[in-house]
Amino acid sequence: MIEILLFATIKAGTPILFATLGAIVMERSGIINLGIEGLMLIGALSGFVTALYTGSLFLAVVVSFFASMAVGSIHGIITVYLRGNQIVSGLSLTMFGIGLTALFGRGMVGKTISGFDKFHIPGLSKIPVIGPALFRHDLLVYLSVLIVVLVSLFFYKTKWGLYLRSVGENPAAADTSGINVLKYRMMAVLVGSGLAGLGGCYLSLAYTPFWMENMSAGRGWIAVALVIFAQWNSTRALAGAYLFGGINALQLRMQAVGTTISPHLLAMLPYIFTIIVLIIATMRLEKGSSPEPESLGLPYDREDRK
Amino acid sequence: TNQPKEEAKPEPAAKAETGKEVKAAFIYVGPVGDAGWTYAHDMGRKVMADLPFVTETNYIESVPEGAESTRLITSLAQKGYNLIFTTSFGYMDPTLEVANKFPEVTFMHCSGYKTAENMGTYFGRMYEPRYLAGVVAGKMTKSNIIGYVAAFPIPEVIRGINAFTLGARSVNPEAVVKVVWTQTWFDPAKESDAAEAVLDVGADVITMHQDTPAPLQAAEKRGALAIGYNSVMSEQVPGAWLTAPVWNWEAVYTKIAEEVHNGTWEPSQIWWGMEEGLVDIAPLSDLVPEDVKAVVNEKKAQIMSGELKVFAGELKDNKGNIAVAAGTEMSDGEMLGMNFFVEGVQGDTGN
Amino acid sequence: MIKFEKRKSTSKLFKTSAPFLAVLLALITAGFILLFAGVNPIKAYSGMLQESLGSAFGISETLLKSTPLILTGLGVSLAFRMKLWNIGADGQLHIGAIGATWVALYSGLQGVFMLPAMFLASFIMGGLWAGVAGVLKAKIRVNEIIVTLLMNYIAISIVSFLVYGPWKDPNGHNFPLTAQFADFARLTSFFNTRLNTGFLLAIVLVFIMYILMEKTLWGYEIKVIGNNQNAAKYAGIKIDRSIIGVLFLSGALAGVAGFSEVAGVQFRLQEGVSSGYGYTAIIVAWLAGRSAIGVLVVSIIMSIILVGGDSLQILMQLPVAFVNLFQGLILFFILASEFFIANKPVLLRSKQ
Amino acid sequence: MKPVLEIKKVIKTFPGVKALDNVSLSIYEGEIHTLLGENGAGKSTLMNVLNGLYQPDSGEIFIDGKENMFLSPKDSIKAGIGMVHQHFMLVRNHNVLENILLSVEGLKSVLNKKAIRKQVEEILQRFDMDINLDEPMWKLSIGAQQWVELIKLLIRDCRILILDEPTAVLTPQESEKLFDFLGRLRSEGKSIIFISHKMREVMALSDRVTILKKGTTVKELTKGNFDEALLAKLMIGGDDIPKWERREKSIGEDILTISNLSVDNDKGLADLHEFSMELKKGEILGVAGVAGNGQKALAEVITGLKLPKDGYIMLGDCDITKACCRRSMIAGIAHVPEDRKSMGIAPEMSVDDNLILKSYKDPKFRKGFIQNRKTIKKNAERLIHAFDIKAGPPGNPVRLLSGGNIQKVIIAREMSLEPIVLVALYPTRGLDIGSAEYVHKVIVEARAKDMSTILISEDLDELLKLSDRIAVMFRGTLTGIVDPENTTREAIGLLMSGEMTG
Ligand SMILES: Nc1ncnc2c1ncn2[C@@H]1O[C@H](COP(=O)(O)OP(=O)(O)OP(=O)(O)O)[C@@H](O)[C@H]1O
Ligand SMILES: Nc1ncnc2c1ncn2[C@@H]1O[C@H](COP(=O)(O)OP(=O)(O)OP(=O)(O)O)[C@@H](O)[C@H]1O
Ligand SMILES: [Mg+2]
Ligand SMILES: [Mg+2]
Repeated sequence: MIEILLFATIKAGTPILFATLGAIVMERSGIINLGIEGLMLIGALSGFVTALYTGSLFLAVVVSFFASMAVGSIHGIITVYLRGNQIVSGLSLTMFGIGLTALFGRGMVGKTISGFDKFHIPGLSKIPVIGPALFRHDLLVYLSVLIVVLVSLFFYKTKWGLYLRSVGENPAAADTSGINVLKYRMMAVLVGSGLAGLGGCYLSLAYTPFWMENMSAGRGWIAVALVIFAQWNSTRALAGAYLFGGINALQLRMQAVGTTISPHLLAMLPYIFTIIVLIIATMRLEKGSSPEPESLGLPYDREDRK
Repeated sequence: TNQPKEEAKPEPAAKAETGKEVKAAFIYVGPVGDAGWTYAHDMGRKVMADLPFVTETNYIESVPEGAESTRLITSLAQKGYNLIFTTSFGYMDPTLEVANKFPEVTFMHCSGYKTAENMGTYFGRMYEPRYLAGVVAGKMTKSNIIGYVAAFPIPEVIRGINAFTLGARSVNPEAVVKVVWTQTWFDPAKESDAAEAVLDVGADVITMHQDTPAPLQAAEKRGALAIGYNSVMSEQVPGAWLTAPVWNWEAVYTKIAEEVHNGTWEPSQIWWGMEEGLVDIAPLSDLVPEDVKAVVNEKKAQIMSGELKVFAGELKDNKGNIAVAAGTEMSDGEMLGMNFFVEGVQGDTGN
Repeated sequence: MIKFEKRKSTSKLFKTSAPFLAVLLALITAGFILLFAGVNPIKAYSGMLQESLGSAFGISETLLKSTPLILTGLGVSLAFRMKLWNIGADGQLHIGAIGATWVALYSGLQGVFMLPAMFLASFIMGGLWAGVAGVLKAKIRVNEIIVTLLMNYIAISIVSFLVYGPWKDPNGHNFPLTAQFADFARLTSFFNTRLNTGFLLAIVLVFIMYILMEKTLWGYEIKVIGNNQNAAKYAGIKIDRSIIGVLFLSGALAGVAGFSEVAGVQFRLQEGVSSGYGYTAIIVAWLAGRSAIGVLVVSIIMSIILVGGDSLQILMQLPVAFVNLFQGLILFFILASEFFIANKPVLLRSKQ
Repeated sequence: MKPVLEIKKVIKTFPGVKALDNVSLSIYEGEIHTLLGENGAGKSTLMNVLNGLYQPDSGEIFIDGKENMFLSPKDSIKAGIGMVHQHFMLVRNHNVLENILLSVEGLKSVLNKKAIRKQVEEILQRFDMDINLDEPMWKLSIGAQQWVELIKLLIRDCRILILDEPTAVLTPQESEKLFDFLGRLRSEGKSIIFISHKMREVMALSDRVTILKKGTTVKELTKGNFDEALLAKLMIGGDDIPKWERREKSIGEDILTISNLSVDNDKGLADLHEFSMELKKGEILGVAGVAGNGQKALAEVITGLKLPKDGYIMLGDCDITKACCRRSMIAGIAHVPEDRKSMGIAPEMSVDDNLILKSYKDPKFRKGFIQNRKTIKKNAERLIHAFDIKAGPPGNPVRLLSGGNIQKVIIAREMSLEPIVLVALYPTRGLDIGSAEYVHKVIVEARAKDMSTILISEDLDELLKLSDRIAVMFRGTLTGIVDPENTTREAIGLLMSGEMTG
């Protein structure tokens, strides 16, 4: 049972993980994006359409990444270059994404593709318990974990990561060091949007191989919350997404084995747990330190003085 | 797959000149692209729109239930639509409220129980084909565990689960139906998770009351069998598809439109079954053996003739109490408010 | 290379007319999208205005819709003043509705005490709900965005639990609705429309909040804390207490929105009490610049757009998806035009 | 000789202000060129233009005679210009090394932290500095942060170095170290633009001085042609330097008694250790000491920002050991904080509102719960006039004021409390002579009315000029109290380094 639960946990956590990683990349550069939900839908639809017409899942993933990026660029232009309010822009992006995908997705309703198959990693998948739980997923799951590692390495081992983090913390400091703040922020929004899109395409390519309006069903919002939960750290994001997915998987399984707890109360569990874990994590923070990028949400205007 | 079925299309009504022109509008609870409930209604609307005396049809999608809908229904009535269908339970009070203000407009509310001079209700006895779907499942399951992925514990859903279970146990007393609530009408990922959860505890047939095919696809992937809902989805899950209880809303819509056109409309509570063609069981797929098909056809005939009543005593609820005494049957009112699980269902009604 | 630089002339007239100019620019640009969709924008806009303001019914519905927006918008604005993000107005609204419903159905109160008691219950319950985030923020610095956001889902589940379970109307055919409220538990409506005293209550609260935020000592303290916590501490302001107080009041206002919805419009509790008002409130609060009067104005404008948006579906036969898209675009253009109003392009030549 | 850098007729306007009005400036190879000017004269603005941060409206910049236009700091860096900004350009949440990495040129794609750590450690050694490179920036003292800024500049190879008031937060000893090094750079042929309000430094360092007033160049003078008086006169122009005189007066009884006070910091180490001291009525008690030796903690416990671990503080008969900020204010203690922008003001709020930050609950300023806007405005008008604050248009957020004027707002507010004891930390840091003298005048005049002052400063000149007694601190303890009339800078210096004497 435990391996089944773990397996379901990872599966349920993966779309949220992609989206959370995307949001982390953006927020690290100082840009909040409440449009993740919209971007996930863009990713879901564009990936699905590509798979449907070309039959290539690889191409579908690539297209969904770039399509979300293209739509995310609206948020980028407005918040980075036009210094518009990030909250309003993000919320607008969600509306825009929901509308756009619903409009263009009409013809896709009822169509289906053959989505990602499970890929058993040779050798590893044979290990008892761990094998079935961890090493028999579809390729996108492995990709998400790879991205967790890459994001971590990028932030702490590369020069661009350092620059990106600086841009989110103190853009003036970065600027005076010769770093192009706006370019870095825009890039972060683009890449982050692409990652959020992958979260969406996981839903339509691996989870349930079809398209449906609004199929992200609020996962974008959970991702926004998990960024804070993860303290802007990609490894913690993995933990958060899996925690969230895991409690959900658990609550459905409790029903399946015949618990008589009200399903409405069970539905609250993931949220309650996330809050509790967040409280514990916050209490463990060093006094005076804050994991939040200092300039998060603030537009950068070179000639403005604070 | 979701094309309106040709044979369901009624004869075009004659002589458009004699009666009233019909301008009909619909209030939908979901988007027409939901692949489920709203999609099925919209198919019905399209058929109705082809009637010669129907000059215009219109719809508003994704209307929240409750207060918001009052405004939209009013707005439609003000704009000259003389036949308004509201297609979800939550629109009951708003529809009534607006109906009282627009006596010259005909209102039809789907699935409720309140009526007025100019407001009737309509719904289908979906429990009849559900029962038959249960028969198929009962015959097909090997593990005797059937998974039922359901949205919310409202009477309509509970009734479906019960009818399904009764059908299954009528041919296989060992069968149990495990219910998992998702608390959502359209969240494909969660619904597929819910299906996985019952598959993990041994279910080999999955059915659902949701507006997406997700639970069925989860079943197919795991080599289990699938029974759908709303409409035929055999192309989406070719390897698992057995059948589905389906809606043919055009049956009601064309009939009402004709009545309004002819001036014969009267407020009534339409609750049609397979007999009237509003609900049906979709053709059984090739995965279903002939002998099972025969049983289903036989039972279908019995239901349509009134010989077989789904909710007739003696029925026990799943806590062992007698819910319907032997020799009696549930009234329509009781069925409409059904609130318990019958014996053989494993789950919580959320009350 | 083109660079934008701040316009130096900032006349009073220009400053006050800028937001309207922004909306105008947005409408012009969005008009092209409408054209692209095959719809005459002039017709679409006049249809929208007709729908929302063209009749007594339209106006009453627009004001009715603005009521929960005003109340939640006020709450969100108050919190924003202290740089606290209350993304949980939706949940607080639900909890307020629960409080009001409990009083209406189960308190046994009668007559004139009923409505004030319902108001108080929604106020306190909404406040306590948000107060949880306040206490967590004040005492252990837990980020309030995530707490308020996640508590939305919990609040919605509680409403479901109640209406499916213990509070289900025994005569309601087991549908997930509570019983309807008695007449004395309903707000009075005007002129045979649905517009009711809830709207007046919202207006009164706008003025109370205006005074509180702009004129009182507490309003001053809130501004200082929002501006610079160190300075607030240095000035001897009790920051923790204010954080809890502000989130309490913020949630209480959203809770009152729940009261006005159940007592003024729905007369019972059911799922979906709010159609996302708490989220729209965030947009409202920002566009209003966090001022109470601004919230009133922006809420009404938002309602005009939302109610008017119906006509896009009804008259222009555009799918609801397009309406979403359109609203998103309008906001994008408002944001963008704000920039072009504040800045002018200049040409720069690099001489390297 | 041709100038390496030439600025011609630069104009820069901000909404409502003409910050630079036809400024021209030439910098030659191997010189230290000082920019002198009142607060708000446009020095930083000019340097920010050179840094590529601000775009001038018009004007030209020549590097080696070639016209050059900086669209961003990147262009300026490319041209060999490096700058230490007046306000720190540091990432608080990053550690020291990461902050330094930011300005390393040609950083490898995959960070080569080790190599750079070595390089930085060498620089640190050269200056005999002890900074932990893995410490997050926010934990560093202001002085240490300034050094990180300097290291960021030094680690990159620049031909023209701009130092905008680098010494404002350095100790005299640290400044000396910096000057030595600047001298060495000069001899290597580098050009240095230096900004400071401290005349002693200007005199000691400058090869040439350019004086800026209200955005225009007033005068350029070469070494030998200027003295302190002349510079001050040119800088202030027609304005008068406020005049004040410290009259002898009899010092009263003890008003503030600090006994055996111990305070721990966040890391659990002692900031103050069994510290005892008395302040007398009407006395100005200077506190000298290298930054980080407990002066800040001392100020914080007295003003209620921090709780002591042990010991007590009495103000007259009133025990204020455990008093919070508000209680200590009510008891009669005013506080001019060290970090004016991050603690002293609410930046977005108006000058009026900032002037009542401490006294907003005073019955004068309210009617019940409602603020009395009339008296608040009157209060502001009175203080703005009395302290000659350039506050800009009414309702102007205080953040738009110059540093000097922000400091005046704070001092005006604190003095308006009519305190018994004023705790002032570095009150003239970054102020021009005019403003600094003004602050001194205010303090001395209040002394005449029996206000006592604890004046914490690193500027020995200031301490010697103002104080009745000077207490010297080292590692959280008192190393001695000296009489300014009978001591030398050297003697104080010894005490500051922990040498115990009488
Ligand atoms: N970012 C800005 N936005 C608007 N105005 C500015 C800005 N920066 C500087 N100014 C203006 O520039 C003028 C000069 O300011 P600057 O900072 O150059 O003075 P300064 O000579 O450096 O003073 P100090 O000696 O106090 O450092 C001021 O009058 C101010 O109006
Ligand atoms: N953004 C601005 N807009 C308008 N006026 C400004 C602005 N910034 C500064 N000023 C004005 O410019 C003058 C000097 O400002 P500035 O900040 O350059 O002085 P400063 O002493 O250098 O300050 P700091 O010590 O903070 O650098 C003041 O009169 C102030 O009112
Ligand atoms: Mg300066
Ligand atoms: Mg300056």
